Amino acid sequence: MVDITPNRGMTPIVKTVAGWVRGITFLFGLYIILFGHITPGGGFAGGVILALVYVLMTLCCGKQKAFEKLPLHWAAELDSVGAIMFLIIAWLGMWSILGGSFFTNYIARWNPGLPYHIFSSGTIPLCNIAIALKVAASLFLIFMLLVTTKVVHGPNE
Amino acid sequence: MQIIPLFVAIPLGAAFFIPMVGRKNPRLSDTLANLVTLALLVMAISVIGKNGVYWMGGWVPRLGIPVGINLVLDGVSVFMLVTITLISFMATLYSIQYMDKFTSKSRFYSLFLLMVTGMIGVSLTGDLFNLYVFLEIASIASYALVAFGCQHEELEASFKYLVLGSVGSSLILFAIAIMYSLTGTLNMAQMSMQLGGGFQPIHLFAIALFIAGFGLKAALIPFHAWLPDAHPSAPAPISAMLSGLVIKTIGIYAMARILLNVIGLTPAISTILLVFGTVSMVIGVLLCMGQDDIKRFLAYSSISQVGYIILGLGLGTRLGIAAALFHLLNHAVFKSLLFLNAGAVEYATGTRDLNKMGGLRDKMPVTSATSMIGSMSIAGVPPFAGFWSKLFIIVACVQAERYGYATWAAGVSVLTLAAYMRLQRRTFFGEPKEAYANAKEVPGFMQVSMLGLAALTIFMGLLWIPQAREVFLTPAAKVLQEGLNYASGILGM
Amino acid sequence: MHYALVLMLFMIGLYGVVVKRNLIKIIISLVIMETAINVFIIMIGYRSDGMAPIMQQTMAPEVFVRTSVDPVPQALVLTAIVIGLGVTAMTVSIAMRLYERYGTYDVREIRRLRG
Amino acid sequence: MLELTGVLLLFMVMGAIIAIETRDLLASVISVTAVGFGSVIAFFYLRAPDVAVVPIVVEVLVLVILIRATLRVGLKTFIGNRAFFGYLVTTALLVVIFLAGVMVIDGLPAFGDPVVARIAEAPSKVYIERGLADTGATNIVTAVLLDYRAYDTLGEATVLFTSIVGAVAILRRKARKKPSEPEADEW
Repeated sequence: MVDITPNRGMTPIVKTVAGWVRGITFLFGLYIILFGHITPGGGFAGGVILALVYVLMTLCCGKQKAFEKLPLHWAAELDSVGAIMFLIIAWLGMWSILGGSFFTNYIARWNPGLPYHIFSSGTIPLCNIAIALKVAASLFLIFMLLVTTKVVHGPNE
Repeated sequence: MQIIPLFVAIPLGAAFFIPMVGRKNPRLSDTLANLVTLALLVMAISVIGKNGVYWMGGWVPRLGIPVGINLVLDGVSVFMLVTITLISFMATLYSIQYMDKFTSKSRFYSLFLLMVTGMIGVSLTGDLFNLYVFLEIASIASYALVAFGCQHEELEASFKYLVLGSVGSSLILFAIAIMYSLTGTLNMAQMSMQLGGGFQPIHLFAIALFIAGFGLKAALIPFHAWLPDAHPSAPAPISAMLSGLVIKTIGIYAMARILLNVIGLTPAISTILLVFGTVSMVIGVLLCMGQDDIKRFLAYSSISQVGYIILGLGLGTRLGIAAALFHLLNHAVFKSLLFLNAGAVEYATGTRDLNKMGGLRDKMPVTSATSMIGSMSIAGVPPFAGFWSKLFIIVACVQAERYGYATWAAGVSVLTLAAYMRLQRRTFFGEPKEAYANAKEVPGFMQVSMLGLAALTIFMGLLWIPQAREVFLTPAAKVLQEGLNYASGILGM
Repeated sequence: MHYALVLMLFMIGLYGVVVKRNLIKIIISLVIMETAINVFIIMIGYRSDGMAPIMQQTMAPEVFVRTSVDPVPQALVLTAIVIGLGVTAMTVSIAMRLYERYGTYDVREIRRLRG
Repeated sequence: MLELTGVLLLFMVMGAIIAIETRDLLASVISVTAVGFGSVIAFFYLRAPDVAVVPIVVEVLVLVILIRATLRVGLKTFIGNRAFFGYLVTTALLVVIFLAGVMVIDGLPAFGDPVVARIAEAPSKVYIERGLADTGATNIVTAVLLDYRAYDTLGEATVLFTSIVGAVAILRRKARKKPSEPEADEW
C-alpha cells in the first residue's frame, strides 16, 4: 500500500523509475496541450497530466519534495492567474478593432494560419495554455489538500 | 448591447482576483466585493426596459441556425438581474462586519461573487447546456458557502444539500441530453421551434425529469428535505442569498423559462405546477409553525412562499404571472431582510432559539423595527408590498376560475400571519431575559443594509401602480406568458 | 437496448444515493450517476461506422462530413466530466471534515443526515 | 461494434452493482474506478478520443483521492441500508421509475443515428462542415469547445475554480475568530 506519510518515500527503485517517467510524462502533457487543436487532447487533458506528474512525485518521494517544486500558495495563485488569463483572452475580443464581441477568435479572423500546423486556429492554443495552467494548479492543490490534511477524530477548535 | 456579457465577466474577474490580493488584506476584499455588487446593481438598473440578444464570439445565426451561445436580455432577464444584484449588494454590505467572525474572508467573497455570477449567467443565457453549467457554478458555490463555518451542523447540512443538489443536477443534465437527442440543438429558441407541439412519451419523460430536477433545486414539497437544514446553517448573508435568490433563480426561474418558453404550458403541466405550488404552500406553513429555531422557521416559511410563486406561474394568465414575479421580488427582499435580522439577533445574543430570546426590542431598536416591517409584509398586512402580491395572486386565481386554489392561498396567508406574530412576540416583545442584558445593537453597515431592505419593503408596493408596472413587471410577465413566441424573437424570424 | 443499460446504470447510482448510509458509498453512487450520463450523451452522438471528429490530411472533407460523429456531445461531456470532478472533490472534503468530527462515515451516527 | 458497446455497458453495470453492494470500502472504490475505465473504453469505441483522454487521468485522480479518504477509516464496514420498510418503498419506487424509463426510452432515435444525420438545422452539422474554415482547428471538438461554445468552457473552468476555492475553505484549520482578531494567514 502506498505510504503517504510526510518525509518518507518508497524504495529507491521506485524513485529512480519515477524520476525517468516524470520527464517523459511532463513532455507528453505539454504535447497534449500545444497540439490540442490538431490531435485529440487539449487544455484539460494536458493540465490533468501535468498535475499527475506532481501527484506521482508526492506518492513516491513524499510531500516535501513536491512542495519544494511548487509551494501550495503558489499553486493557489497560479490557479487564479490561469483563470484570469482565460478571461482576458475572451475579454480582448470585445475590443471593437479585434472583433467586437466576447470570445471572438480575433487571431483566426486576422490570420487563420495553415491547417494542421501548431500556429493555426488563432486563440484556441492560447486558451488551451491558460486552461492547462489553471487545471494543473487546481488539481495539484486539491490533491495536496486532501492528501496532506491530517484527519483526526475529535474537536479541533 | 456590449453591456450584456459584462454582467457575467465583471463578477467573474473579481472572483478570480480577490483570492490573490485579499489574502493579506481583508479590507481590500471588502471594498472590491462591495464595489462590484454596486456596479452590477447600477448596470442592472440602467438596462431596465431594454431588450437585446448577444451572440458570444460573434457567431450570429447562419440561415436561422444558431451556431454560438447567446445571451438574451428580455423582460424576465432584466427583472431577475435587478432582483439578484439588489439583494447581493445588500448582502455584501451586511457581510463587511458580520463576516469578521469568520476567517478567510477573501475566499468568502470569491465564493459569494461566483454564486452571483452563476445566478446572473442562468438568468441571461439562451442556451440549455450553458444554463446547466452556470446552475452548477451557483450550486457548488452555495454548497461551499453553507459549510463555510466548518461546524458539524454546517458540514452536515452542506453534505445533504450537496448530495440532493447533485442528484437534481444529474436529472437536469439527463433531461437536457434527451432534449438534445430529440431536437438536435441546445439553443432554447431553436429547440422550442423544433419541438413544435405533439409530445411523445419520451418528451413527457424529459419534462418529468426537468420538473423533478428543478423541483429539487427550488425545494418544492416532496423534494424539500435539504432546505430546512441548509438555509439556517449558513452565515446570515448567505442564508439571505439562498432563501432570497438561489432557490428562485436556479429553481423557479430556470423551470419557468424551460417549461413556459421552450416546452410550452400545456394544461397538464399547468395542473402539475398548481398542485405542487399549493402543496408546498400549505405544508410549508404548517411545518413552519412548530419551529423554535428562528432561522429554521424562516426556512420553512420560504418553502411556503415559493409555493405562492409556483401557483401564480401555473395559472399561465398575464395577471397570474405578473403577480407571481412581483411576489418573487417581494419575497426576495423581505425574506433576506428577515434572515439578516435573524443574523443580527444571533450576532448580538449568540442564540437562535426562540425560547431563549425575548424583550430585545429596547436593546436592538433597528433590528426590531425592520424585522417588524418584514414580518408584516410577508404575512400580507396592508399596505406593505407582500399584501399586494398575495392579493393579486388570489385575484388571478379567481379570474382564472380556480376558486379552490384561491381559498387555499387566502387560508395560508392567515396562517402565515399567525406564525409571524408568534415569532415577533417571542423575540422582540415580552420580558427581557437576564442572559442578554448586555446585548447591543449590531454595527453600522449591518444596520444600513437592514434599513435599506426595510425601506424597499415599504415602498415596493408602488411597483404595481401602472406607470412603474408597464416598465418593469409587465414586460417580464409578457415574455413568460407569450410562451413560444420567445423563439421567433431571438432567431429574428 | 443500449440506452436501457445506461438507464439501468443511472438508476443503480440513484439507488445508492437514496438507500446507502455510508458517506463514501453515497459519493461513489454520485460518481456512477455522472458516468452513466456521460456515456449516455456520447452515445447520442455516435454514428454507425463513424469516425472521430478530427480531420485528417489524407481524407477528403466530403467524406469527413459524411462519416464524422457528432462533435457537440463530446464537447458537452468534457465539460460535464470536469464539473463532476469538482463536485467529487468538494464532497470528499466535506466527508473528511465530517469524519474528523464523528470518527465515522456512518450516516446513522451523524445527527442531521438521518432520514 | 454495437455488441461490444453492449458488453462494456453490461460490465459497467456489474461493476456499479459491486461498488454499491460490497462491504469493503476499498473494494468499492476500486470497482467504481473500474466502471470509470469501462466508460473510457466505451468512449474510444464510440469514436470520442478527445473525451477518452480526460477520464483516464481524472479516474486516476479520483481513485487516489477516494482511497485517501477511505484509508484513514481503518476500513470499518457495515451494511448501510435504510430501515426495512423505507428501503422497500424506495426500491419499489426506483424500479417503477426504471420500468417507465425503459418503456419510453425506445422513443429516442435509434442508437447510431446522431442528430447530424437526422436533422437538417442541427448546429453540429455546421460545425462539421465549416469548422475548419471558421476556426482553423482541425480537431472539431476543440473548435466547438474553445470557439463556438467557448463560453461554456469558461463556465467549466469557473466550476473547477469554485470547487477548489470551496474545498480550500472547507478544509481550513480554523474557521471562526473574534471580530477584533486579525486575519490568520494559512500556509
